[in-house]
Amino acid sequence: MSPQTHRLDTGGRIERSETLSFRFDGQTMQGHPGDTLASALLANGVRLVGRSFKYHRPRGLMAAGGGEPNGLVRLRTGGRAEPNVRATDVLLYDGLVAESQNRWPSLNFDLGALNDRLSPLFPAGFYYKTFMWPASMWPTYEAVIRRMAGLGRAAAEADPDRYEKQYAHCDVLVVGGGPAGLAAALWAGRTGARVLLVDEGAEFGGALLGNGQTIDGAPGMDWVAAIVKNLNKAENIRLLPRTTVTSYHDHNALTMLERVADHLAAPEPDQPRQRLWQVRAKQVILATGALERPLVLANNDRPGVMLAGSVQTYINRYGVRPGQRAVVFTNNDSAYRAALDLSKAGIKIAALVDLRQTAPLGWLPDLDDAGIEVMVDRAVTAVEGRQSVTSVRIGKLNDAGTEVIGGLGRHVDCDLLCFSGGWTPSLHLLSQSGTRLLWDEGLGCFLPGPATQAVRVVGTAGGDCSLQDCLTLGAEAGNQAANDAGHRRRGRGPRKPVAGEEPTLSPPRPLWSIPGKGKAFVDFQSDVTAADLRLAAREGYRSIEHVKRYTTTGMGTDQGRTSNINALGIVAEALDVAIPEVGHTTFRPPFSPVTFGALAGRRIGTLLDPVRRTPMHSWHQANGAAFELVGQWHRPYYYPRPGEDMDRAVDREVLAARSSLAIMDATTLGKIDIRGADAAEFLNRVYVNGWKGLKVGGCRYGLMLGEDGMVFDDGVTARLDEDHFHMTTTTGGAAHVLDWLESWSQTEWPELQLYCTSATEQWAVAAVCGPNARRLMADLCPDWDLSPEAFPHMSWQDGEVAGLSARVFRIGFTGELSFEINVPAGHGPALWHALMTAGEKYAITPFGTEAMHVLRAEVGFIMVGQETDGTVTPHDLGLGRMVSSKKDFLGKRSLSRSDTMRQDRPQLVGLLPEDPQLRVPEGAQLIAGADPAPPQRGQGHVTSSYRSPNLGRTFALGLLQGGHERHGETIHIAFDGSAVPAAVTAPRFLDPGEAAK
Amino acid sequence: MLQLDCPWCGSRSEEEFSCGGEGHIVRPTKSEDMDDAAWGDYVFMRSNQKGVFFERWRHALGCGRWFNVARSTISHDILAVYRVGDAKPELPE
Amino acid sequence: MANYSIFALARNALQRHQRWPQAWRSPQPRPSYDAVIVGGGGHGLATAYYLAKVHGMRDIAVLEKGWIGGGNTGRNTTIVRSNYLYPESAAIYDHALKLWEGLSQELNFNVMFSPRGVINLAHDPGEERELRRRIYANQLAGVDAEWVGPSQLAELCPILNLDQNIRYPVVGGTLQRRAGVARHDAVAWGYARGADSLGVDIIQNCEVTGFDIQDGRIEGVKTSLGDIRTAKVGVVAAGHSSVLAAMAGIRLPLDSHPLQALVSEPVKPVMPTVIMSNKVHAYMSQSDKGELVIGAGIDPYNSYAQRGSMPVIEETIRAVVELFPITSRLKMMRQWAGIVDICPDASPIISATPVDGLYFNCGWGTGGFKATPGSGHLFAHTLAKGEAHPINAPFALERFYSGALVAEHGAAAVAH
Amino acid sequence: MNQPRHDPSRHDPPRHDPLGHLALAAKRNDNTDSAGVTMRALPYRPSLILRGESDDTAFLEGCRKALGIDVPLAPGHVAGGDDFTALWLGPSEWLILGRNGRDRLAENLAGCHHALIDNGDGQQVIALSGARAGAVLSKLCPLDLGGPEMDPGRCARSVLAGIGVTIWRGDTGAFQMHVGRSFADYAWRIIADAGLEYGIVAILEDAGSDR
Ligand SMILES: Cc1cc2nc3c(=O)[nH]c(=O)nc-3n(C[C@H](O)[C@H](O)[C@H](O)COP(=O)(O)OP(=O)(O)OC[C@H]3O[C@@H](n4cnc5c(N)ncnc54)[C@H](O)[C@@H]3O)c2cc1C
Ligand SMILES: NC(=O)c1ccc[n+]([C@@H]2O[C@H](COP(=O)([O-])OP(=O)(O)OC[C@H]3O[C@@H](n4cnc5c(N)ncnc54)[C@H](O)[C@@H]3O)[C@@H](O)[C@H]2O)c1
Ligand SMILES: Cc1cc2nc3c(=O)[nH]c(=O)nc-3n(C[C@H](O)[C@H](O)[C@H](O)COP(=O)(O)O)c2cc1C
Ligand SMILES: [Zn+2]
Repeated sequence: MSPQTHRLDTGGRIERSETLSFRFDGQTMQGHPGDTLASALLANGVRLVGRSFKYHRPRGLMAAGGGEPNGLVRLRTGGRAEPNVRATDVLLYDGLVAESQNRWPSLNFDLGALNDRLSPLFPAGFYYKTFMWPASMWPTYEAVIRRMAGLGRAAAEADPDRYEKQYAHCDVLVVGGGPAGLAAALWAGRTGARVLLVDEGAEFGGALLGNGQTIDGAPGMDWVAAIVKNLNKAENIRLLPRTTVTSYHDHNALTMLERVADHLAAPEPDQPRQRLWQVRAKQVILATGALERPLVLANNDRPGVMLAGSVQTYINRYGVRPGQRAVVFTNNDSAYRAALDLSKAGIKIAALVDLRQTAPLGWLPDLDDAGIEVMVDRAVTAVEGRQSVTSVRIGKLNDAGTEVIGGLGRHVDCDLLCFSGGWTPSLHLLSQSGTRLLWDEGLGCFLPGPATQAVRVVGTAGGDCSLQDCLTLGAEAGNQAANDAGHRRRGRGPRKPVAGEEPTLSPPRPLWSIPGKGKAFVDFQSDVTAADLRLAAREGYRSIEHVKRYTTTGMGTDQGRTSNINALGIVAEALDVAIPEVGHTTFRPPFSPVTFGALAGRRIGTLLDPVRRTPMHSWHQANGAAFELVGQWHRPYYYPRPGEDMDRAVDREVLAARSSLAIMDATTLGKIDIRGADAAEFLNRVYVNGWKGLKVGGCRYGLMLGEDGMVFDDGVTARLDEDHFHMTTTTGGAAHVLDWLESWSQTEWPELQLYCTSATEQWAVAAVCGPNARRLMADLCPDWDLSPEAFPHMSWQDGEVAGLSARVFRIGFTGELSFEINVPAGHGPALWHALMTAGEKYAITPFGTEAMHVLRAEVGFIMVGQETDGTVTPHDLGLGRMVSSKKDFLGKRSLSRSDTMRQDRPQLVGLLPEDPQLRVPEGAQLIAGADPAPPQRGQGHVTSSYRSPNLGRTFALGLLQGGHERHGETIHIAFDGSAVPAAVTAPRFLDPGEAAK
Repeated sequence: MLQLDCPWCGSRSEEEFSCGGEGHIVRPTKSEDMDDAAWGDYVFMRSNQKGVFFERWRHALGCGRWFNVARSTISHDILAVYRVGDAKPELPE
Repeated sequence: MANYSIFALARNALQRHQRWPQAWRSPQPRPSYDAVIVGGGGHGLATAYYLAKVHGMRDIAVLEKGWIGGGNTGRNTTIVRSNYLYPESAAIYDHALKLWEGLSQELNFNVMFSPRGVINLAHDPGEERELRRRIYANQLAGVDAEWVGPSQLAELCPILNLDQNIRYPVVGGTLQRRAGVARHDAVAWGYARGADSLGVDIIQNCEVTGFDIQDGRIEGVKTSLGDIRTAKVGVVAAGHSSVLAAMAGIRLPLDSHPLQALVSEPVKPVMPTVIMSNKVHAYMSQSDKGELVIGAGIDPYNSYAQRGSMPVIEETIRAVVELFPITSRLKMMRQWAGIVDICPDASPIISATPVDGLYFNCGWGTGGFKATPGSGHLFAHTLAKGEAHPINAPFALERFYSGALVAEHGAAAVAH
Repeated sequence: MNQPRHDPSRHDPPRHDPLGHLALAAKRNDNTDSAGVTMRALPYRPSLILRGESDDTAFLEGCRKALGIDVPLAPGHVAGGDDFTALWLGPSEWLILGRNGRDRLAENLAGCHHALIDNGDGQQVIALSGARAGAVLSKLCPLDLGGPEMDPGRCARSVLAGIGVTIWRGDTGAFQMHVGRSFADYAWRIIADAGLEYGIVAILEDAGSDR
């Protein structure tokens, strides 16, 4: 157990009275509540935390927050194991387990580091130039490349945790809870507007958490505490810590990820691990702060080279001193305060090296007091040490900054190099919102252009560097955003906070890379060096987008958060053009990686999609039905009896339907109530056949075509009254048909008076069929005249069936004598029971969708979606006689195009395999000859294929080129390399004849 | 995810709507007099405008009404919402 | 053109890689060319390459409004396969697949074509019927296709969820072994380098803004860099095809929609093959760099914005977590979109137009990357000869008038 | 003959309960006080979809006569009377709850362009109440539940976890959700799941014959 050697005796926002223990690479260490894994590792003196992606170079922590490129670990174990987690984002909890990644066999001794030695062979894009010979070897090379690549290891088991989702609406969304965001939220909230304030961190305060700035004469964090308390009290303001806004979409829709339980070993029972929010905000305020950039110099990736502001944060927020003796290297003012904080924490500042000609005067007295030597117009020219920094060289550059002059310079021992290459306003979200970013030469960064959505940017994100600006402009933005959302302040506002005095800023000196020997990393995570970028430019990859893709710069898990601007600067130099001319690569969501689990939410597993069930579902289940998925519905597929396989069960069901009595649950059919004076005219326009002549009390089968002339749905529609129809549709097509009807009735023919209303859910439907169907009905409907004259085929009647009020259609899908009995859905099971009971004497047999298919195919009824696939016309199906020539209807004109009139189109035929026991697979191809050898063109395919116990053989339906004229021919059915002969017949194999009338 | 103003229900999430594609395509009444090209043009050819696009939406999981929207296919800004049958609105530059 | 090889690499290493020549030049446009290709995506660059290589034309410019490969070529999920339903389609995509098989050597540029197999899952009997129909059609057309059951699937992809008690249990799938993935950017770069070395001018940041049409004949193009005279123009502008067509007074049967994709953070290999599912709508492969590359769906409205909405991503990830439960704790690193030009029959258009000398190659929609070499090869033929190659003849615009569509909705149902 | 003769209340045989199959699985807990949110399945009630034109005075008059209330013409509004409650669903569409008003409406609307569609069997109503009811619902539904459109007393059609729903917010602030009968199982399970975080209590009222 290692002691916390690098922990300061006092200070920091950690709970020292409580000790947490955790393991890293098997070694047990300790930290405190308030620590991150990163701060705890540093407190324990851990320098080496991982190996780099390509060269396997030793890497240590460089940052304290979201910009960290190196400290990626595998967190937790088993099903909760998570690769590529930034140690700086992980709040420490007791028992935490983490391990380093991308190393073998161990972090200290990693064989992959050989790559670093071979690196001259691996410049950017090397793989495009090699591994091509011999061609057959590529898969072998590729397997090796794949094993070398990748970072962490995924979990091997399923994730036990829950993830929630939540919609939210607000007037003002404030992103970022630093001084600017807090002021904005407070002032927006004062108006009564609904305000949402979110911050990535566990604590609000932003930069104030890590630097020593003061407000109203007291530590900045005192002010933060007071404000947060205030905000928490207000009912119209909601604070969400540990929540990252990950993306900014159209119409002010933003996505955020709340880490509800990641600071715990495991979520509490029934509590989510994370929650994905979809926010719709009337106004957005981005107060997302700025990110510190590294400087690009040779070996700037050695453990112990850290961002100055981050070291400051480790000291002030976590009470951790990452080293003993530091060199601070900067091109801007912010490192001066950092140097003072380091010094206060007892770190010896060996030198403060400033690239600029002059130091910012305001800081010098304090530095003098602290005894810190400032070296202006100097640069760190070399970083020495391998697994950790041991010393640096400090030398002089020529005026352009392109060469070291007079040797590498002074040798200075240190175990810490703190650098600052300037600040990049965090404008990822703004850019995602569609707003252009404009290069500011003075500040050396991109700033917001004119907003394209209802959004404002404040604080350092907007380029306001002073704390006072952050506070004042933040408050103003909050107030204005609330006004724009329709809320105005009543009464006096709170007192404006006053920031402590700070020296006036002097401009930074952008120098995109420091000359020197050795790899100078730009993108630490993707192992991209300045030389790689220059090589890309030299090879003609001139667009920054090409450079990115050729070198992979900015393509790691941090998406180049700290490196992109440096890369841009170097490329601009290499191409000798101005930075705005190069432009930046596209900021894409998410701002920080988002867990798949959170994106998936709870609608997975049994909640993936509804299972729609009919009222009789429980009966089917209790009676052993196997179910088929039809759309979202579960329909009985067949009802096997003990010992029966599917074929036997289906045979039995099919036989029962033709010999006595069978019953099917037909509830799932789509049903649409169509009513109005023009209902018949409307049907005339949407169906191929005529509807005006249909008598009240009658039913008719209709086909619906798209405007392309292709069949997309069919069904029977009944005329309930002069102005009233009951339409049925296919199970899967119900929603689409209603959409289709609404589209035409509302937009094209608004003059037609009619309403279409879905009635699918209202009715339960039992279809009884078979020679005994009429007898059964007679038993249950003693008052009805069921004679074919009184109740003919294709008619309907209302009345009571088994004491239930019902609407009965004399229609069916099997060719047998059939009744489709509709009752209000709640009465479905009662009806079903009554039918089953009364049907016992006829050995009533429930049948599923498979038997239904056999039965309908025997009599040549088509199944939309099986005989049709969106390329089939009524004529192709042999239903041309249905098509009215007297009227226009949707799709009509398409039927007379040159291709749709071709005689050799695939047309519906019957197929009888020569071997009567062979059931050819559906989808098998129809070919002219007996030889299935490729390549050849098929002449069609099998659409349906069954065994028929009635025919005592197998049979099929198919679409065959010119098939209508080819009855009697023998063709071959090809599948899996064989071809079997079959006779072409009419697509009708059985005629139930008079019995069915 | 767009937020659309249904002319009846007001501002609602795209999830409640279905998009019906290009609007103001009038179905020919005398299709039997059209040649294959003219008919094919009606059925298949689209302006697919880059910039202001006039399209149809239905508040399918809301009030059920179809309506028209003028939307920029570049910025996704909604420039106008109007009822079926209304003429294309005049839009500011 | 400098030859690329391991030896060249070693030699250059000694010179600290200071001597590599440009992969392609960045010339200024000349006042006239024999042929102009509009659109520097994979298809456009391949067209130029084959025009030069096969048809001996040298005086060619490729005009690209942005950077080459920056359209859908640079943003697709890289799946290459040829198992389409109709013989017309199988012919065109398999023509491409055969070219893929030797492309790295042909271009002396490693495009990392990786035939690791592509699997389409079936989740119910209806889907199985559809997929088997496609297998039998492919077998006849000479395209490799086989049915794989759950136990084979478990071997081919151990992380696939084969539990039979889930909402949409996997009943099996089709496997095309010759299919796989390739490195998308390398395709654009490889063709660019190849075309450039044959004299083709590749001109970036040059937007075509209009056509010069006289008496129904193309005379030249107007561009952001000035007018260029030419008698032959091939437009290969994917999502922007309708925009260019409008400049010539033509309408196309296309709608442009954003199609999204995303990648996870890179992880060590877990996904040895490519799996796609229509019903639980998603598909996934793993790149050589380690990210899981996942294709999402299109947004339902027309757009040219190259960005898509969140619900489409969420739907896709629901499917991915359902199909591959171990991905739940992986993280999405980046999501993006491309603008795809969707055709009513889900098949492409390679066609002459009513304007003499003006040709379009478009409508590849969500799935044209796989066709890149074949499309370029055939379009070059069409441009050079002034008439369609037999393989692309069925894909002319005429089919929208005659009705002879090539309906590939099933084979193209997963949006890629 | 052939006049629709359905009057589902006439015989009133036992009705099947769309959620009956869940009876055993549901948590039964009568201590609703401690729960942040309570979900109840409401028993069958007759209901109708009424179609007609908002600017047809004869139609509006007929409705008033039949129902004793004016059907609301403002989107999302609800009109309640002694016997009937009418929810605005669309510019030509209302949901009529309460007693079975089919015959009275049919009689009073004869001669007007209208339609009446029985709906009571086609839907399941699930009520959600308690302090966290809004929080649970906002996991599944994109409506702005805190905005004026969803003040108590208002209604809206929207989406609930991908399925269509009509939400009516009662005067107490509780939500009544009408979902299609075949989706009831899914709606119930997904709401129960969403409420888990807040210790939801789920009560299947003794609504039907199946238990
Ligand atoms: C997310 C996504 C995933 C996909 N996945 C797959 C997949 O897995 N497999 C597959 O086979 N296909 C896939 N596709 C489809 C595939 O990417 C495209 O079909 C294919 O890349 C099209 O290539 P192209 O060269 O025609 O078009 P592009 O690469 O888009 O090239 C067209 C070029 O034209 C340029 N241009 C446009 N207008 C002008 C103008 N006025 N002047 C000059 N230049 C202009 C554009 O800038 C662009 O560079 C996917 C597409 C997307 C978006
Ligand atoms: N430019 C400079 O020189 C400079 C440098 C360092 C610090 N400062 C000081 O830093 C402070 C800046 O204040 P500020 O309020 O503008 O910024 P800040 O850095 O204090 O706060 C930004 C906050 O936004 C959060 N955040 C960023 N992106 C987010 C996202 N996508 N989702 C959720 N939260 C996100 C961060 O966690 C952080 O807490 C001032 O005190 C200023 O003086 C200035
Ligand atoms: C197959 C494939 C793999 C990708 N892998 C990565 C990756 O590893 N890291 C990354 O940042 N982006 C990756 N991208 C996405 C690109 O960065 C980029 O988003 C995409 O090409 C679209 O371009 P744009 O975002 O610049 O508009 C990948 C893209 C594709 C097509
Ligand atoms: Zn509406």
